[in-house]
Amino acid sequence: MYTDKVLDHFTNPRNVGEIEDASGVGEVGNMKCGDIMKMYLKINDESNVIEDVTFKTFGCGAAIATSSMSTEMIKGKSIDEALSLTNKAIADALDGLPPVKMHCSVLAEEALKAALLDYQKKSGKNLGLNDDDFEDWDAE
Amino acid sequence: MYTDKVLDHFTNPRNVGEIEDASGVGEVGNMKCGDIMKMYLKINDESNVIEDVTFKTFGCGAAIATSSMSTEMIKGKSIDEALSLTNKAIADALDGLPPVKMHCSVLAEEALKAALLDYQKKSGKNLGLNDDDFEDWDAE
Amino acid sequence: MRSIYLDHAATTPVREEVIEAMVKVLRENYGNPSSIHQFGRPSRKLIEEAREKVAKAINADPREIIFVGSGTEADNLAILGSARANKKKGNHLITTSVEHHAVLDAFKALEKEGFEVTYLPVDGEGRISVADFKNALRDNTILVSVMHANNEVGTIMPVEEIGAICREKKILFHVDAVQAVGKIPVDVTQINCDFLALSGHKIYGPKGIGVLYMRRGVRTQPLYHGGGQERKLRPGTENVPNIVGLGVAIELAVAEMETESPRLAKLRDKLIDGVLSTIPETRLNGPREGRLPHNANISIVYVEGEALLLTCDMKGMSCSSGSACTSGSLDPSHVLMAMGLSHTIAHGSLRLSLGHSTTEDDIDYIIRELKPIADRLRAMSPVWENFQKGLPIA
Amino acid sequence: MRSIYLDHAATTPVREEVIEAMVKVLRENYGNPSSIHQFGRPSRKLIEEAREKVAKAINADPREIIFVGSGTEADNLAILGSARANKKKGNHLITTSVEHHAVLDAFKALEKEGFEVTYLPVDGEGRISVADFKNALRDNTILVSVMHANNEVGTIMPVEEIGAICREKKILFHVDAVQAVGKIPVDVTQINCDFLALSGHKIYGPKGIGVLYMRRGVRTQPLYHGGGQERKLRPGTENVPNIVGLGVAIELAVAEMETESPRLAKLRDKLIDGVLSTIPETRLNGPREGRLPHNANISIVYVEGEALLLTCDMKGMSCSSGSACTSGSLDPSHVLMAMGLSHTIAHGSLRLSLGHSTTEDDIDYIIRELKPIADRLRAMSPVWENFQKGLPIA
Ligand SMILES: Cc1ncc(COP(=O)(O)O)c(C=O)c1O
Ligand SMILES: Cc1ncc(COP(=O)(O)O)c(C=O)c1O
Repeated sequence: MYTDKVLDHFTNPRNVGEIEDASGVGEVGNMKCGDIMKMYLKINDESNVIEDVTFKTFGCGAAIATSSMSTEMIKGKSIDEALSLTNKAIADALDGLPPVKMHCSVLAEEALKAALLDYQKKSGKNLGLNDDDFEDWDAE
Repeated sequence: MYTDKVLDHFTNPRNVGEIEDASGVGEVGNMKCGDIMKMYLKINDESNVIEDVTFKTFGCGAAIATSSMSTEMIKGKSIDEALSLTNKAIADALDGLPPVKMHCSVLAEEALKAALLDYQKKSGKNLGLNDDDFEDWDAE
Repeated sequence: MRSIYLDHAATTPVREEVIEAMVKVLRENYGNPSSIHQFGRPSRKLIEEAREKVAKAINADPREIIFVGSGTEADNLAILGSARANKKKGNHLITTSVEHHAVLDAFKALEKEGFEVTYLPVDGEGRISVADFKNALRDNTILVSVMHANNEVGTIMPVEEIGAICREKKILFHVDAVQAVGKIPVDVTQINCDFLALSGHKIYGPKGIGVLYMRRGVRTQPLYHGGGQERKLRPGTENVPNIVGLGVAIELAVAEMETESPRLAKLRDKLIDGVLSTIPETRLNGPREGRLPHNANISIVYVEGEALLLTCDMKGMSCSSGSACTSGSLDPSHVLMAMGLSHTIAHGSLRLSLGHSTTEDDIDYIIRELKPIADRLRAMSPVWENFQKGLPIA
Repeated sequence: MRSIYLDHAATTPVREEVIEAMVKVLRENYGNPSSIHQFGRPSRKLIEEAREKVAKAINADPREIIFVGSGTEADNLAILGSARANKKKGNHLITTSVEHHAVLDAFKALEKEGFEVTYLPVDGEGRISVADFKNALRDNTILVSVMHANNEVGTIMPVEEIGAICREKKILFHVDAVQAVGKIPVDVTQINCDFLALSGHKIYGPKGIGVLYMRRGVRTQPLYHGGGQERKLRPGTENVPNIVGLGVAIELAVAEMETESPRLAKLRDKLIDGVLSTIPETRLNGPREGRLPHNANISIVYVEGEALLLTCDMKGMSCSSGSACTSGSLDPSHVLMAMGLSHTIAHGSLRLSLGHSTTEDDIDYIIRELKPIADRLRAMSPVWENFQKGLPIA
């Protein structure tokens, strides 16, 4: 059911962990649906480059693999590039996900956005992110 | 489904044929239900002994086997003995019949009774047989 | 003694390639296809590969293939399921009077649920007329079911013409192709059907496995409920070995059809001609042309089918009959009766259905052996006696 | 690398005796059991012999045994069939909240048909209470369905007590014994049930074959229609090889139970004790006593079941989980939720079900290998982080 890439990222997840003095931290998902993703960003305030990114995830194989893949896709990239990362791009980078697991890639995109929102708040920069974007997750 | 005895009587039926100057002939069954039995009796008017009996049957394995068995069971017997022959006795003598084929043994009993009824008419003796007993068959 | 199997329309031997594929699965792939571990994943893959083979064989998309437990279940899932799922659109249904009981009895059950059913009559050869069909259509007709080919007399039905009309009028069309697959080309896009049923054990595959083709976008309703298998339409742990076996069987059946069907048709014609010319008072049931290549249905008049069948069997020729006595029912085959045959003829019917193992030598043997059997039973038959004496028949 | 199959509750390997019996039938007995010729008669005989074996295994009469296509179909034939056949007598039904979907979804379907259903709650160990059951009874209760043992947590239900009450009150009682047969004694006369379902592939027999026991004199209604097979309750050409395979499997399973079940129970206890003592924050789901001998269901809290399962599988331990993510549904197992477990605990559940092939060495291996897996996933888990920091859990 999972592609080799998914299994690779699940078995050897990249960028697991916490960042002590993170520029932004985002956590999405909830225990009810069985997936919780927490993403930590270290952003260079001058260059707007994501210098480091880590995650911690409670969830299934796809949840862990999409977390891992999304961190890899944005590490060293600009905030703008990170903002334009879509769940589809994450799934594609993993050579696809089973239909029932597509929500994991959505979760990974949302975790990243949530961390960026946190950074927006902390840094005072306007990244165009909105608290409302996460209502769906809180409501669940 | 059939016992060895049924198969034996079906494969080597006893007393097949007609009797030219039969004392009584009975035919029961009809084409709709797929079984027609015709029985010929040669009865000694003095002794009331069935000296010869033959049959012709259009029908399934059980129909032929019960015809054959019933002729064997009454050959050389008295009219009274023939009158007391039941379909169950015929079936038992064949080591049993499948439930859906029990009607064949009923048919054999009825063919014999019909032949005896014919003899009753021709001989003027009262065997206690009644036309009404065969209404069921005619009606079908 | 010889032992010739002449009942391929009832069921076929399982071919060796199928047995081998099944045994491999039985030994090596016992994992539950729903399990995501290393034991389950290969089972899932095997099912999807078989699905592709079935789809290819009838020119469908793999997503349109639903594995079920038998041809009977496929017919019922199509008929009961789609009628119930679409009953708001209308309550009139059309089928034929010569369908297999798996179809007929499903319609009988729907009548009890309030549906109205038209049973199309057939001609003397067992074929419905397209004109009758058109006349039967109503504004509230929601489902039509016509068998591709008849299991008793082998008559091929005008399913493509029916299909074109149904598609145009947006009426659901089910085809029972259990007897047709592997014998004549079966192409769901050419037939324009919405459902099509087939069964493993008629094509040298395993018993206890069937397929319902269901066109994309079409709705039906499951017959029973449980796990999510087969898109919730047929729940229960999948029968992986049988699914694999069916895949192998249908692939081979369709591949070999081009050479095997003409071979069978030639043998069948020789058989029909041989019997009809050797034994007096015999007749072919069903058409000469437009019949399944392996089906010969002959009435040996004035003797009864079961007695014929049993005697043939003792001589090493195993076939079947449409006589009531075979089935334990009161009336002879509803197919023969719908064709307008008299009871006398219907009761004397013998279906000889040929297959892979049938040789020309077998056919010669049958032609030779059938006559003494008929003679012997006729000598016992009061009906034959009447016929010969010119008296009325029973 | 090791490869330990720990998912015997999902399905079992087919034992060699069964495969051999099936292959013999596949090769030699292809005749249709409904055919009366020499090819058909042995098939009929094989079915009746298997029927006797099944009857003997559950202390029933052969006439009370109906072969169907799966455990799911057996459950549905009992539940849908008998509720519909008896609806004039009342429209209230009782089952439990922890049944298999084959039962639960049948009742959901009956609710849509106008029946009222009471779903009995269970305690923290997955057991219903007889008092709750008695309270649920109404004057118009016509059918009760309680599983003999639960497929996820192995809890054995008080079916004999329920059965005695149902018999007294003349209420139909169905028992889903799919998981129980071959593990604990199953005796229909002792249970006092009217229906009982079992399935081939849980007892080292084939997939795609199930049995419905139906007490003499009791009525049900077929799920679909066709030929007269299985007393018209389950039409379609019989799956002779699978029926024979099931007969062999159940005979052996019941014969070996006396030695195999205690062996499994010992291994299971060692496994439970080993895991619970080695890995912190773990718990046993279901009871210590009164559970199936081969079932260990353990939650490794703060990690998710599918991730656990996949990692275990990579280390050669193939099991299953009650986490939502395994099934693609949103909520974790309805069984674990009905037992009142938190989502956190339910999502971390792992079902290890042992079987014939399981050795003590395997158990040692599992105990040894499970801890590093748990550690590794917990190191990745934000929930474990919160737990360790004393923060609220998500
Ligand atoms: C308790 C229970 N009932 C019913 C079933 C359904 O059986 P089958 O897979 O044969 O349809 C299963 C297994 O899947 C089960 O564990
Ligand atoms: C035309 C037709 N439809 C349906 C069936 C039923 O198929 P199965 O025996 O697989 O249930 C058969 C064969 O028995 C058949 O010949």
